[in-house]
Amino acid sequence: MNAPLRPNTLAPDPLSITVTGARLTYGGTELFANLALTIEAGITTCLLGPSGVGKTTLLRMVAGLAEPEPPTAIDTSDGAPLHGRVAYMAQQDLLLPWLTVLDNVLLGARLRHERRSPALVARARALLDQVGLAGREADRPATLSGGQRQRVAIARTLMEDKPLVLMDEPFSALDALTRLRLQDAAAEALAGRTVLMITHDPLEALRLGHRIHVMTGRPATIGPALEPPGLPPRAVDDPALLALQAELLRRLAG
Amino acid sequence: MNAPLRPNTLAPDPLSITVTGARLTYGGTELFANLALTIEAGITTCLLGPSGVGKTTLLRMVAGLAEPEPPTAIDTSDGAPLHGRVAYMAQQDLLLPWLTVLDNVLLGARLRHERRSPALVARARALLDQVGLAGREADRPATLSGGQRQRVAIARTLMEDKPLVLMDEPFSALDALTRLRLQDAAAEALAGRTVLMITHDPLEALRLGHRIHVMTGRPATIGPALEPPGLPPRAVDDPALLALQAELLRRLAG
Amino acid sequence: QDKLSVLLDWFVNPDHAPLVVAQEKGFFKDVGLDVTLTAPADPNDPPKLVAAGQADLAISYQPQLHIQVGEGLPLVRVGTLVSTPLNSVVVLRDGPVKTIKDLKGRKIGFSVGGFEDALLGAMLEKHGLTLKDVELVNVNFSLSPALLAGQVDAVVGAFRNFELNQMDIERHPGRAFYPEEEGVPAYDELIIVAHKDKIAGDGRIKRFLDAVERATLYILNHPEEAQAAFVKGRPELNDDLNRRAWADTLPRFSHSPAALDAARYTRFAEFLKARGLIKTVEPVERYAVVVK
Amino acid sequence: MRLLRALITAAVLLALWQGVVSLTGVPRYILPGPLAVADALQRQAPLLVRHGATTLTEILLGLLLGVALGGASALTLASFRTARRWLMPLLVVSQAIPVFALAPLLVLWLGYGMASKVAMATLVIFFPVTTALFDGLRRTEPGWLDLARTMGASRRSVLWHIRLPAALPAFGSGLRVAAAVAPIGAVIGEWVGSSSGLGYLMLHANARMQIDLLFAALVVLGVFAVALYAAVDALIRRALPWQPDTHPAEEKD
Amino acid sequence: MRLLRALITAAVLLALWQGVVSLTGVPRYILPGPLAVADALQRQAPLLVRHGATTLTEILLGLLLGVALGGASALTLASFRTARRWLMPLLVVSQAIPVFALAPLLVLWLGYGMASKVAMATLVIFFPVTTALFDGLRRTEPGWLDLARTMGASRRSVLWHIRLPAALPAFGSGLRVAAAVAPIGAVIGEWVGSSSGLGYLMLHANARMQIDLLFAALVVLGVFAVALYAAVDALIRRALPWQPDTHPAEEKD
Ligand SMILES: Nc1ncnc2c1ncn2[C@@H]1O[C@H](COP(=O)(O)OP(=O)(O)OP(=O)(O)O)[C@@H](O)[C@H]1O
Ligand SMILES: Nc1ncnc2c1ncn2[C@@H]1O[C@H](COP(=O)(O)OP(=O)(O)OP(=O)(O)O)[C@@H](O)[C@H]1O
Ligand SMILES: [Mg+2]
Ligand SMILES: [Mg+2]
Repeated sequence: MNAPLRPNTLAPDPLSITVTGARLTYGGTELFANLALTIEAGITTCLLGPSGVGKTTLLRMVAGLAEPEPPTAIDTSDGAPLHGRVAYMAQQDLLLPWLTVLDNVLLGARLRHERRSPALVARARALLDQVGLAGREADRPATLSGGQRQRVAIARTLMEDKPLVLMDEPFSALDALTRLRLQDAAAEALAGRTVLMITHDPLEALRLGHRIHVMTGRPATIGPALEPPGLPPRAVDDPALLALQAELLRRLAG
Repeated sequence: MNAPLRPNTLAPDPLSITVTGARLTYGGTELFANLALTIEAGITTCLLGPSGVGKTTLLRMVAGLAEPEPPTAIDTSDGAPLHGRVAYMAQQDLLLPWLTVLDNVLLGARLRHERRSPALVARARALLDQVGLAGREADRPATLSGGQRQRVAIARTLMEDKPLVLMDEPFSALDALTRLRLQDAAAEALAGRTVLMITHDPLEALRLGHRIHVMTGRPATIGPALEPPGLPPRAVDDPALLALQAELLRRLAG
Repeated sequence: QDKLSVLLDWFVNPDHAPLVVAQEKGFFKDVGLDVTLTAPADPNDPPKLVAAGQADLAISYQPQLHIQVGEGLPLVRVGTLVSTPLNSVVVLRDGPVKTIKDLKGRKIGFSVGGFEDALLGAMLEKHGLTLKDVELVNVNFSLSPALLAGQVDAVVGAFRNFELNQMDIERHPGRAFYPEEEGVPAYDELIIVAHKDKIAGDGRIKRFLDAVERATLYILNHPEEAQAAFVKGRPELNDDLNRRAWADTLPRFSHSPAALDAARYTRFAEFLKARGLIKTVEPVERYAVVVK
Repeated sequence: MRLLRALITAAVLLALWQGVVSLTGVPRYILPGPLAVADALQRQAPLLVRHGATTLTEILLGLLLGVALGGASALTLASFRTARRWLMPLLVVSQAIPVFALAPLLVLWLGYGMASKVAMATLVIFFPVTTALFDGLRRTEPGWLDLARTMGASRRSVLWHIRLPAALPAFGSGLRVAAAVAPIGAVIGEWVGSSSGLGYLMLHANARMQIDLLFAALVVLGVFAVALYAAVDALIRRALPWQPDTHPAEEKD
Repeated sequence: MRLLRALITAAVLLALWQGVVSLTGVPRYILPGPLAVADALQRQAPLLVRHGATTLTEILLGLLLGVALGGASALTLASFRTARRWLMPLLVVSQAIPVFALAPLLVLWLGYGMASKVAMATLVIFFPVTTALFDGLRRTEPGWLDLARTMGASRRSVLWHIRLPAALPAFGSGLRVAAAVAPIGAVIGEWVGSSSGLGYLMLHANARMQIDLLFAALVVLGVFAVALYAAVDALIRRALPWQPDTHPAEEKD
């Protein structure tokens, strides 16, 4: 049952991304100036920070969707541009209302004019099953609950088979149990891939992140990485995590 | 600074609502049948449940927005209809893009053709300050981050001065610290009022709820109320809460 | 059978009787012609289209021919359908206007034909008035309604065989002032024009005119049968108005459609030049011929 | 129920019409009463049917062509900035040119047959469809565009799979206008020159003061317009089930 | 930059026009070349200015009235289910009635002055504006309506504060169409009966075979249309800053 979440192509050498000297202003306010962040290859980096600090903007900048100002530099380890190598899950679900749930999951293939092969469809169905939406393939997004919509968006992101995965609060609309289940599934599916994930839940960051950064201040800066022991997904009741949670909250208050 | 959150009119006798025999089907599937729930007067009732179980639908039904089927009965303690006595915060922020942040908070007054008195505006500004958005009054929603939008929606809901308050995952897009702060503010502002709040976070329910219900199954049923000791807002590090959290998770697992 | 396309000046009406009767009675077929008659919505279009080679012949008006030739259209008159003016100035019989003089200070409706103001100007001048003494209003093609409804006090451009009958039927009889009696030289109202460069050696035109002549005489000799042929397949033409117009039009058809009175054309050209509508008076043979 | 409503509407209209005629005393050669028109409708039924058939064909062909061309040009405008910059003024100018100026040209190029009428109907329909769709294509939710961009979609693919479906409701709005103005387009085309069709019949009747026949033809034209509009409206609702259609007056409160 | 582009557009148009004239060999009394028209424009400038001023006044008044009436009727349609059911067919029929059938009536009631022309322009503009706004009013995000309902908003208040602002972009789309068709409305009005205006001038020039003057008047009319469209477009963008306007061809990829 877990197999379909694992990409069926051999992943290329994982990619690392370095952001340096990043600068971005909105209407005169410097959101960040001279911000630096390294997204290490093949692991999950979690980003926490107070609401409105600029996490989404940073993610969009890496995805090529927000226009940074000089002297911003975004470098990849292989030197090639990032365009076309990113899977991006936004803070809103962004489901297309006219497509069925299944077609929303297959959107990437449709947009790239890829053949809708039976294997592809089977993988999409398996992903939907994994996120607990088996049987809803033919429904339209308007008939889904908030959490169900978010799960379709997760499936759509996992469907994209890209070296860099950017996720903006992917589990925010899910109940505690579904969330745990999907954290596990995502961790497994994204193992070996370079992931940058924004979350508001310190425990979630501690479960899933190899490295955890906290972003604070205006202009915002990114603190040093916290590297919890052990491999994700870590157990929720690990006492070490609880100690680190207090540390994270302290940094957040920073 | 906290004063403005407290309604400046004398609250009438708090209202309790009893839902009995509730039945609602979507396209042949019974979402719930013969569901019963009492929303006790003057306290906060929290509702948890797996994604897609029907929490939002139930809330909308109470708000008069979803059409239930017979033999559903929604009774109020004073026998008068609920219409016009509900403050409703939906799962999406539903900010109007053409209004400024301040005008969005003042939407209710505008829609009811109430005079935009200086006192009213001052209260709206104070609420915005309370949710951490002082200085953003004149901005449009499009320039806000996800969490900032949600905070405007919270301010708008608190601005409405109604006996029954319905909130659907009001803090889902907020970081841990902002969330704690706003939980406290909301608990204070809503003290003595009848509140039904949907949340996915068991700890949040335990902090804020006088009574906590878990909704599970299809057709969904509502379990017995869990009544944590002490008065909300309870401290996060209360060890009693952690024990109850495990109990809640067990109930959620159904 | 040679094909021949003919553009009418307006929708089929009794003015076109010789053409329609020739068609219905097979006179065109008898001279080896397969004629199509097409009605335009704007009477100004047919000469342009003949000049552009879109049709072989067009029904037009003599005053317009002078203007068109003056503007450089390669047109030439080859035949005459109606050899008197039909145009007239019409007022309500029981209205305040009894003579042209009474038009002073009044509203006059016209349907733009390009020549009505010149015609009216000449008529007014004979009575000591000028165009400045009246207000001209374009009423498009609603001449009699505008007059009957009292929107204007007179109309110019009304056809004596048509609008007068129309008003009579509506029980508001009209009074006509005839231009040729009020200082405007007589002219041919309806003529047949062709492209200047295409008539040489085109035997079809001569045969066409022969058939039209034959039809005209047939109408004079057998008015009843001709009328029946005219409304055959055009039931909408079989009403009181058209029957009356038919009777009033009969005497005005040219009995010799191919014949040309060159002096009459020169006289009229000089009139138009005097009114400023054309710049030069060209020799008649440049724009009106007798087809051999 | 709907039929009943339609009948009542018609009855009220007729009553209003009769009222205007009776009250203002409009002479019948300007506005005949409904009875006279009903009589003409009945007497001239075969004529109306014959000419109506011609016009209906032109309307439908014009609608087809106009919508196709309008859709294509909106897509072109949306695809190429260059096209937008240079073509838009051209389109706008095309709306301001009265037919009669074009008539000889149309006849010159298309002849007196059906082509010139279909061309006119097309021209009339073309602009509302183009603007509506183009406007819709411009108003796409930016989040969807961002998503598509990260998915490596080409501009054409975004246009086709995101912008176009998102613009369909706006397109529908343009279609409704097109359906309502198509009949007048065909009639204007018939004024260019024709030997059949309701436009021809009307000019004809007008020139002969058969105003009752003119109004009978108008009634037929009105029926066409309403029927077309209703059909297009139903079609649009069917085709866009995901589209919120919240009839304001049906709200409860 | 924009001016330059406009100039180049004009130049390209002229070149195209000249091309058509040269290639197809259309005779000049059907389609005169740009040079002849430019000459007429210059020679007849005072005449064109005088008649153009009349027409421009009619256009602007018609636009004002048409937009006001269209907006009001869309709001009425949206407010009352009854209005929607009974009035919509009427509106549709009103679009299918050719002017010339109405002309005598219009003149009878409004006279030959400016009123009848303004009425025609209004009629032409009215429908696109009504449909566009009405369609926009129907497509409101249901969540907003729910919210307003719980806030105890009356139906009228919802219409005014939620539906209407949400429908403004759609209304803008209708306005654009209206701006483009307003000139033809005024010209048609002038054909109904007039003693000045570009429509009058055109009829006159056509009858006198002064086709160069006719086309010069057309050029002026075209300039009016483009200027109006541009002005309305700019106005709409200004008035709706919150409205996503994502020009498809400006995307990077
Ligand atoms: N308009 C609709 N048509 C059909 N089914 C619907 C519709 N709206 C909701 N549903 C279904 O009803 C169920 C309950 O939805 P609801 O939004 O109440 O869930 P929820 O408990 O709030 O979930 P979440 O925590 O994800 O928000 C879901 O399975 C959903 O698919
Ligand atoms: N288009 C815009 N114009 C102006 N300001 C903007 C715009 N978009 C974002 N901002 C501002 O930039 C700041 C950062 O926004 P961003 O969405 O990156 O925050 P975030 O860290 O993701 O917050 P959240 O956790 O609430 O999602 C916010 O203060 C926001 O108001
Ligand atoms: Mg964010
Ligand atoms: Mg929900």
